[in-house]
Amino acid sequence: MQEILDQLFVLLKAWLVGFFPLPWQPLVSILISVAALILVFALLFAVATILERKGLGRIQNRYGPNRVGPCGFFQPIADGLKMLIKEDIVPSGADRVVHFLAPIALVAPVLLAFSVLPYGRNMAPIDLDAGIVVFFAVGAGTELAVFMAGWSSRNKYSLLGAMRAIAQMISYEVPLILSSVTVIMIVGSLRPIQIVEAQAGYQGWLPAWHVFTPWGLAGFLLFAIAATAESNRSPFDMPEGESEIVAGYFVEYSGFKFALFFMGEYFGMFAISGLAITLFLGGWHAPLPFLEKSIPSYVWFFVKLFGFIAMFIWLRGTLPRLRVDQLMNFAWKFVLPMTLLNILAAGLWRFLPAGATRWLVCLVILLGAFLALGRSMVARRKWSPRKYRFAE
Amino acid sequence: MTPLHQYLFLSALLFGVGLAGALTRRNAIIVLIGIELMLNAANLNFIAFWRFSRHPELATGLMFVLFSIGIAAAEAAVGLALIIAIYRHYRTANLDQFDSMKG
Amino acid sequence: MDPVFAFLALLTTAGAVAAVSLRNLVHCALCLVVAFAGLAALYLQLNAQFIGFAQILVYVGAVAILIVFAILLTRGSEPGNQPILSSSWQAGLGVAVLVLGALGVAVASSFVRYYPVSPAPQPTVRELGEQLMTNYVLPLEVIGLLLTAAMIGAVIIAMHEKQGPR
Amino acid sequence: MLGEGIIKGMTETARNFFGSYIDSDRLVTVQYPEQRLPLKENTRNFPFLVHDGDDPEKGLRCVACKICEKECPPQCIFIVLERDEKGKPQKHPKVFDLDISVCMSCQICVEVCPFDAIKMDTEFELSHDDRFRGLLLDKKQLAKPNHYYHKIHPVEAAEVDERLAAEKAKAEAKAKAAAAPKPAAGPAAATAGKPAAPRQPVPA
Amino acid sequence: MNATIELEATGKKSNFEILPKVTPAGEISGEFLEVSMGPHHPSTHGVFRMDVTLDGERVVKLKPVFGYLHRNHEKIAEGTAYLASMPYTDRLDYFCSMTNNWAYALAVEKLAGLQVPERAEYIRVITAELTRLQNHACLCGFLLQDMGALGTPLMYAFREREKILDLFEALSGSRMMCNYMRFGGCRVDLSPGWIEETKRVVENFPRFLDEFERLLSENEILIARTQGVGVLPAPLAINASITGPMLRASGVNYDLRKADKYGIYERFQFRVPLGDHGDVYDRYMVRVLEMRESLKILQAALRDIPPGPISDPKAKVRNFRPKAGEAYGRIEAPKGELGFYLISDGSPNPYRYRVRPPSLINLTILEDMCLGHIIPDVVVILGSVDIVLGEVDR
Repeated sequence: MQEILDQLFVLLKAWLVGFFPLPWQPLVSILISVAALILVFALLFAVATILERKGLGRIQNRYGPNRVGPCGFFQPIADGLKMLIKEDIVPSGADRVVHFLAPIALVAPVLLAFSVLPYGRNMAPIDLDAGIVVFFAVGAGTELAVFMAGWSSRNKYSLLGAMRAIAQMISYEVPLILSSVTVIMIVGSLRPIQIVEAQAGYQGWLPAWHVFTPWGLAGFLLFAIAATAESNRSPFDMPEGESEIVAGYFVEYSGFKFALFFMGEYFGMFAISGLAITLFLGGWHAPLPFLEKSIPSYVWFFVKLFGFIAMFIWLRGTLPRLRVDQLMNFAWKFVLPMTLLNILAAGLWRFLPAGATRWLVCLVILLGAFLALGRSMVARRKWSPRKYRFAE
Repeated sequence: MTPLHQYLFLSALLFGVGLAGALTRRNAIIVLIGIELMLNAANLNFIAFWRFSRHPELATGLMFVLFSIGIAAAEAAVGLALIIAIYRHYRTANLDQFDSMKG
Repeated sequence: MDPVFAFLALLTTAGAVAAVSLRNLVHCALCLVVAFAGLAALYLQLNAQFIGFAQILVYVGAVAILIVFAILLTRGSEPGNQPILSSSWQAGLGVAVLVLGALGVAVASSFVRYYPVSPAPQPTVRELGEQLMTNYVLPLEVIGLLLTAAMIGAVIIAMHEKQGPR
Repeated sequence: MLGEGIIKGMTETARNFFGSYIDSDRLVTVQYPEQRLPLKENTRNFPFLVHDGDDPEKGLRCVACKICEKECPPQCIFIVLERDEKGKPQKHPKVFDLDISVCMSCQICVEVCPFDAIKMDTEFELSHDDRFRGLLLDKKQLAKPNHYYHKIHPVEAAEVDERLAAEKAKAEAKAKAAAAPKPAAGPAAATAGKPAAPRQPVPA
Repeated sequence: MNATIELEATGKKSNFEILPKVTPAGEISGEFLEVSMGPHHPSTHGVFRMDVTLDGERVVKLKPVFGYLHRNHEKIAEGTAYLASMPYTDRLDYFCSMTNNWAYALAVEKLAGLQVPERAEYIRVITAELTRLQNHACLCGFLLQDMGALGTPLMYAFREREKILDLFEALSGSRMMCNYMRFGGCRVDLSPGWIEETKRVVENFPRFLDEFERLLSENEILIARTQGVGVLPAPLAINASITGPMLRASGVNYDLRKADKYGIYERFQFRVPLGDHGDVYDRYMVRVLEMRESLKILQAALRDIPPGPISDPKAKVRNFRPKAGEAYGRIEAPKGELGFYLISDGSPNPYRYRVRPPSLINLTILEDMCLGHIIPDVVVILGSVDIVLGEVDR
């Protein structure tokens, strides 16, 4: 029974595909996967927006949207309707074709990135040998879309925002890739499914996820930092930076085009969270051995995904934004050296005998590097809390 | 399956287009774009020959393309840096005006 | 002709032609991206999966962005009504047509027209990596050195002469 | 250590997140149209005219002395004195218009009124789709009975009534003492010229 | 990076003001970009414009442009009675109407020689310090909002401000446009229970301050964004006649509550926090520490407030004609020295009426603080100045 529940969607798809003649079957199978992906993630987008707004509201001691539907949960529908019927404004000096294509060019690659993630046992839409590379390749496509949007709007703020966004995305792509290289090194494969399978099993109660190793934890944290920057979320949301450059590259977008940008950003966030889950958090594996069989695998994937979304919301509700040059400094002078050292640590981990020694060696390298780099970042500018004097 | 010579024709066409662009346009950046196109045409040839070779497991063509992509990235970076440096000096990216040897 | 190939070939060629012929430089760069993406799809069709995605990663993600930045950095003060073709464009076009003709004739007359279609190879990334680390380790190191040198060189060339980088 | 302050801040927001479910002191929002906060005794919004009795036309305390019109800082009050056929002033406003799109709720008209005729209302749901006529209140819209005044400002209204009653009694006594050559002038004459006394301090 | 745009496709002229950057030797070495921030930019705290000239993203010139909210306040006041200007002063710095009222009442009292009863003085101190609390709390929230903290600190500040505004409503009938002070006293007495309610708010306020400080004061991002940014050296601050927390953050011990001892401030024990660096972080922290000192004053004032009349019986509401003369009344408003200068010619209207708005005068130094910083810093520096456009433009 639990087996069937676990494989429910796989069986469902096989059953549906079975209605078609044999030569059509591969195509139909892909189409079903595509439809399912778009449906699931569009729904997740709606849920994530309402969760974000309500969560932020609670963090700020407000209710958040609570008027449309039960507890305000139909708010995304109302928002979507509003976006659809809003006037689509194109600035008079804009490059109309590029202005039109930019939101599409943003959303399409992100949807492609969804296709390589394994969502559950036997539930990867496409099983590619170079799956992780695909992910980063399509991620590179979004940079161009951002440039198209910023450049075509003929607005200083949007151009500044696009420039910032591209600079930021390129800078953080390097640590993003380098921090996932550790996992690829250890597993010895770029196949997402194989990476997930490598994290199966338990050591006592502790699952064999990469995040429970020193290099994995460091890699995960660095990956999370880079992912936050890559998906333009607070505290790295300079490209939008509404208090500085108004809204960045999509200042001049309205109506459904704006909604597409919004959606693209959320999809990017989901995709990169999905990758982090695949690489470090054991993909669709359950956190505890006895839950492995009783709860379907895809549930675990989405539970972890929601955990990520909650984390992003929490960060957004707490932190102010970094400055654009500090962001670059942080990328090149802290995150990048840390990822490089992390690769070293992962290599040592691979070749040292299992036991306390390799734990100790890895921990010393990583903690030492963290303390030294952190100290040097702060000390150079003399950043510290201050004491104040008082006049009576 | 598309036969090999069609890939080769396409590659020749791309090479021609790139060459025409590199030789006829005034803007240094378009010239660079033309060069990139020619490089890519060559890459397509490598891949096509690898695909139709008797020993694809040797992966020689793939390796060549991999290295060529790496070199292309370096070439683009240096080329564009040169263009920007020249632009700073002459205030133009127009090749016809880079006619002085004096710095 | 295979329809998928025809479509990709058309897309790539159109992108390439537009990239070298449009007046607006940013449009040129964007069309170049189309050509690169078409080529990547062609690589995928030729079973070179890793190379295809690397092509997108490097060309679309890096080279195109570099070109776009260079365009924005160099187009500040140029009037928009200058001729786009160089003074010696007839000669250049002639050379290009000659080369294209020669290549076309060479391909058309060579034996590759009758080359048999071999079964699709399935190179795994792992095999590529092993090749890189065994047979091609020297080229790999040289490429690494070259990239480092290029990076340093590019930074030095593009740096402001008097005031250092920020 | 780098990141310490950030973690501190994160715990603080987490505390607020969960606290907003438990602690009503944190979640102070009131769901407005369904839930309303009780209005404070002193709350003021726009002025209204008090009338005694049930007839808003006859019972108006206003005598059209135009002091409020003169003292109003943004000049949002417009008064025309009623005159009978012979042109004799009637101590009654013929027109009393108040433009609440101009009024800034400063309460100075209330302070300067010697007759306790104009008071501050607490009604704030005044939105209107006609932005010129809809926000220009005339005499009929402004006139509200004394018991309404008692309802919105109970303490203040009680004081005013007490004072008015005392003054009336005093005036009547005075009129009686003067052997009444003419009928009692009523509260209007008795209190004319006297500035509205500040209310008696309430011990805190 | 130079932001330029390609507009050949449309055939239209660029609306980007790009100026050549000329080295001392006369060579063109780059380009300047002029960006007009405001008047509808989201973080200019109202309708305020800064014409910024950028080298890359670095500010080389900044021209503040204001007057979009000019309401002719001073001239209107010269045409109306003394009392009728009181509600207009509410609208100067619409965050702190109580202190505005007080400053104006102080000037008129000096002019007319009115005595303020003891109880009214206490009420004035209490309301002014409450105003300072809510103004500083909100300013810190706005500052963090400008840094992109998505309103969380601002919402916490507003939660506390709400309680103080409720107190003001119970006292004066209005939450923001209090119009509460009168010449020679206050308009109405405290309503029953108001003191207890205020005591409760004051008791709970430190909890909010602790929360606020835990949330922010050690936050690495906040420190990185504010320390060393927008430094205002003390001599410059004095020369530019900067007042208020901005001046004290630069290390100058100048607080009118101590220096002028207006009202009954000499009765209270409180300290004046001083910064040593004069940067945005000091301005932020000085305000946080000032809130703690204000709480001390409030506790003492709420404890000691005596019963008695609240208004000078000599003060008239109508036909108020101070004798000819001039007077300058000033107080330490939350934003700095707020002064009213009045000349009377014996008529019911002031002959001359002049406001010394701290926001405007503190804003004059903006360019000096911003030069060499980048756009995100400009926004933060502007946020740390603490302006309200109602007061800047008047």
